Amino acid sequence: MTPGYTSDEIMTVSAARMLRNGAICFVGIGLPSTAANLARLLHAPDAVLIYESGPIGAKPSVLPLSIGDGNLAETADTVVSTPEIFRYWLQGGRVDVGFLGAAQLDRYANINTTVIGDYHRPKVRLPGAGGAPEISTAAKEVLIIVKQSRRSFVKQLDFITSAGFLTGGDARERAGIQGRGPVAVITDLCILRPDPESRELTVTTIHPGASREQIRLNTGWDIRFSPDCIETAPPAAQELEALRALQARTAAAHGVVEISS
Amino acid sequence: MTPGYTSDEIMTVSAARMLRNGAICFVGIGLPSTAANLARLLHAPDAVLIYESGPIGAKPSVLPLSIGDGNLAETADTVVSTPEIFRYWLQGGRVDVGFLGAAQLDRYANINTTVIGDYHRPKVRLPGAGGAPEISTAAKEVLIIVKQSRRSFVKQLDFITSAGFLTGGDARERAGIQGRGPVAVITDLCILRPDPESRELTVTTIHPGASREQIRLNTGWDIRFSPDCIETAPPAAQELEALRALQARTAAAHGVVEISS
Amino acid sequence: MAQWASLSEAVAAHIHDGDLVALEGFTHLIPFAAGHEIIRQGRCNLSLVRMTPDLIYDQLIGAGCAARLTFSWGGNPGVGSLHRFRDAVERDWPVPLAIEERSHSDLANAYVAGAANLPFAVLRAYAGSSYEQASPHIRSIHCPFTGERLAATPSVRPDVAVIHAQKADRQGNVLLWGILGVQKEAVLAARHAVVTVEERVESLDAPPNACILPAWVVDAVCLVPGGAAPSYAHGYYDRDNAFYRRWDAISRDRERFCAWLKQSVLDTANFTEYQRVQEEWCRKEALR
Amino acid sequence: MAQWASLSEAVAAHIHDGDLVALEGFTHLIPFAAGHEIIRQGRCNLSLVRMTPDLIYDQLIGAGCAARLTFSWGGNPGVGSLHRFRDAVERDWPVPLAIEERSHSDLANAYVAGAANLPFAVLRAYAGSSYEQASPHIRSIHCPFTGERLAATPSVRPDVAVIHAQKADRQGNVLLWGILGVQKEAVLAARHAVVTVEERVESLDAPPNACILPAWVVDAVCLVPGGAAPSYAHGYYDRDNAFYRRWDAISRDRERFCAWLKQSVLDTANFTEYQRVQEEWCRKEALR
Repeated sequence: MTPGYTSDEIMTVSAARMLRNGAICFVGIGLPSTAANLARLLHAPDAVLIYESGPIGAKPSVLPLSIGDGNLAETADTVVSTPEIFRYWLQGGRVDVGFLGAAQLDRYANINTTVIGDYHRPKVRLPGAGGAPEISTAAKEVLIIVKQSRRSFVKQLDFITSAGFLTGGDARERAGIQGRGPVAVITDLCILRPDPESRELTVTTIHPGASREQIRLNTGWDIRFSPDCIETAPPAAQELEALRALQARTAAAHGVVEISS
Repeated sequence: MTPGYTSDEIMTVSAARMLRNGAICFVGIGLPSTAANLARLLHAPDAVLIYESGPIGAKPSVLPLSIGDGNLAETADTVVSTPEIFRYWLQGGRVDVGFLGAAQLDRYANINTTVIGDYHRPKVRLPGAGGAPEISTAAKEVLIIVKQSRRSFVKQLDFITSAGFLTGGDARERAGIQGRGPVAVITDLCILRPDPESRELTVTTIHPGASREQIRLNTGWDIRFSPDCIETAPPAAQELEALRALQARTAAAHGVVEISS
Repeated sequence: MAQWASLSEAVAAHIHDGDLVALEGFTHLIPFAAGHEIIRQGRCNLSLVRMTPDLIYDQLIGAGCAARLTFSWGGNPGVGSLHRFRDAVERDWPVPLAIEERSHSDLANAYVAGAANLPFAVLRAYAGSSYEQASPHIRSIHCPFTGERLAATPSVRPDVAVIHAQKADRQGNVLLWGILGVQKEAVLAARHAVVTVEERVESLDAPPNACILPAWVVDAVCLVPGGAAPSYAHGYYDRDNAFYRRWDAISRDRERFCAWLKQSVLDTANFTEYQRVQEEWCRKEALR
Repeated sequence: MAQWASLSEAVAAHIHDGDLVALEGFTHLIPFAAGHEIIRQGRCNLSLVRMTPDLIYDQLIGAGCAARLTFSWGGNPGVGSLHRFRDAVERDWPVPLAIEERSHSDLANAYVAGAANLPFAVLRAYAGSSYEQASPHIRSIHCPFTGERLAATPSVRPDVAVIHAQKADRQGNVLLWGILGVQKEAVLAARHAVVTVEERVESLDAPPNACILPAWVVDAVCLVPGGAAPSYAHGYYDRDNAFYRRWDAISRDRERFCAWLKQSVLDTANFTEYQRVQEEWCRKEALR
């Protein structure tokens, strides 16, 4: 029996579920924005979405294609300058949840969006930091949504753009970082959470239809599974309906079906 | 023959004349505000008046009683926050002329608006710094308007609130101060300018009817007169008319005749 | 998240003896009603911070609420001295008042640094002035790139910020306009915020990029029309310049001040009663 | 003081080879027309600074105008890579591009510090990231009061800032609204400013506390309706998302990019002709 949803859909729905109602959420563009807006349309109508371009309390009816789309400004409670967003709101300690994507991450949820290869002579030049280094440290906690593969889940990062748990254990705290860091990584295969001691990402729920083998094959390190590992609750009809309606509205408005990150 | 104007009027008119058209002027409340607005109504329609409360390009038709009157905001080109005024506009180096009043000044045009007596056990507690310490250093040049008396023109200040030429000579430059400092002090008796070398305030024009003796009697130090000292041009009919009309409009609007500083 | 409350509830809940409190508003939108309520509830040992103490702090200081004051210009704008402030500084009456004096630029930057969660502000300030000697809070810092020396001053992080604004909606989102002063920075630098407003509206209908404080940075919103008088609320009422002048006479004398305080604040239950007392006084004056 | 001028006059007068130039606009109001004119006039050896290089800098870099780039996020928003940027960084084509990379927070703060005439910015940044090792511009500084360690980064002080806005009046006062990005800071941090606008109006009729740049902080104002396309101008036109996607194919290949550059920019006299070429292309695409 094929499930009535795609692996991307369960990823987005699972990520959306993590955002609690009323949370002040600093939203990255792409997958995080999709998940955060889905949450807002479902169980978290009072979640406050902040985009780094300036909108605070954005309530877009279609997904933005860029971090500064006009519908973010039009639906926001207020639109401030970009410096103010970073100074008063993010660094100011007003953000509960930073919702990030990632090009690459390692077992300690450190993120690389900068380079593959040597920094000064890169093999692949990625877009760079954006807001992530400070979102990952200033937000009270961080959610990461990323498609899982050997390209994205790597054993050793060439560059740490944004701090997760660094070398694990209490390394993050020792580095003097204020926010608690990543509390969950949501992929198209599973949900990972940091081990309370080692802070290594550990699979805690596996999406229906995904196997441990598949997860191992799509991870660049010897991935651990929680002893209490369970199956992810499949998307409810209402969740899928809301997600698909959101994407259909977006496609109708922008003429595209999928937003890349 | 009594002149057709008061000593306050020639002071204000003389001060107004010093403000060139198009100058970006950071305006203190009271006498400076009266003079700057008179200049705007006469020869300097394009002078830009900035008040520390936030209005930029204020064009009030009646004089403000406070530094943040509503008519400043209503007539301004834009109203920004007070931090922005001090950070981007004053410290940012955008101000040509700082127009200040003074409770007390010394022969080097240093200003005290803080205390008389010991700072920690003051005989008289004055209002304090306000914007003056940074106006006096960040504006490209400074104009000071003050009624002359032994109370205001003192031999030794108990406290330097705002730097003039400090101990004279190149002391101001040696202190690393960016702006050129006071270019003129306009009183109800005369106009003083800093000597090019010693930077000591020197009387350069004497208002009609005022005598050297009167100036000496109203100065707490042995005041110098420029060898080229001349008589101040008396207020022209048009200048007096504009000043009196401004004060009459102000009195009608606020129910007061004179704005204290 | 903002709760609509009466002003007396809000002050009781959020302002405590010994707190560091900022009541801000630069000439415009000064939260007088809130200041009176703090006096009514007998708060003491407060550390007050405010750029321009104005009449509102003259009243709080005269009423004995304050132990410390951080300020940058302590006069009665357009009139002269703040007599209660001077009496406290010069003669320790009614209680000694420790002062931390700063320039406008310094204090504005200090609120900005507080809002930005930084421990200090960097600015070009005080060059050549005696404040560097007089104030232990002015230190210097060198640019790690150019070596240039700049002033460093501690940020301001109030326990509670109190402001007055024009409007709030049902959720408690707050809109202010006109002369904005340092209110946004004061609220964002503070741990808690109490806002009094002229109007409660269904929707703010704010223009783009207006100065809005979202409900979730505010603890209590109180409907107090007229609550900024004798200062003004742009679009609602003008500054009561006559009261500012009248204050000079009221505050110059301890006894006269005490009588005013008793009649206008201590013996009134709330701001509405205060307003009635003021109106009566104006009627009497007019009959003279 | 602002002078109304044609865009070609403004670029000729104010932007010179080797200048440090900031063309700002955060997704919204990106000054594309001005970028094209810089390419047309053959400027070279520019040091470019911009938070999000976006297509505008991909074009300038691909055209060989830039020797250095300071940036904080170099992607095609919603699409993927900036291929001309990558080609320059990875393979030195058409000329080597030195990069100074910063985070959004850092670069936004650096503009703020520049606007405030400070040599450096203090912020909480880069904790735990590799940037501290990779970038000589990230240093640390200690709070002189608490001893706390913070990041310090150099301010940005462009020779010229270029922005696009919705309106300017006859005097050259500029109004923008919607997503404001760092434009105000870029203009105030710079020695000179060039502004293109959608509309020239008799009066700005701005709401209270709108984002206005007074004429006297601007050197040239140019009427260029549509000058932010393919980005957008709030209240005027939407973002041309199709062009952003199309750019991926155009820019992926050096030859195809060069053909586009020649046809759209180098062989057009001005932005009006550029728009005509774009429209023609769209018509052809529709007929396919």
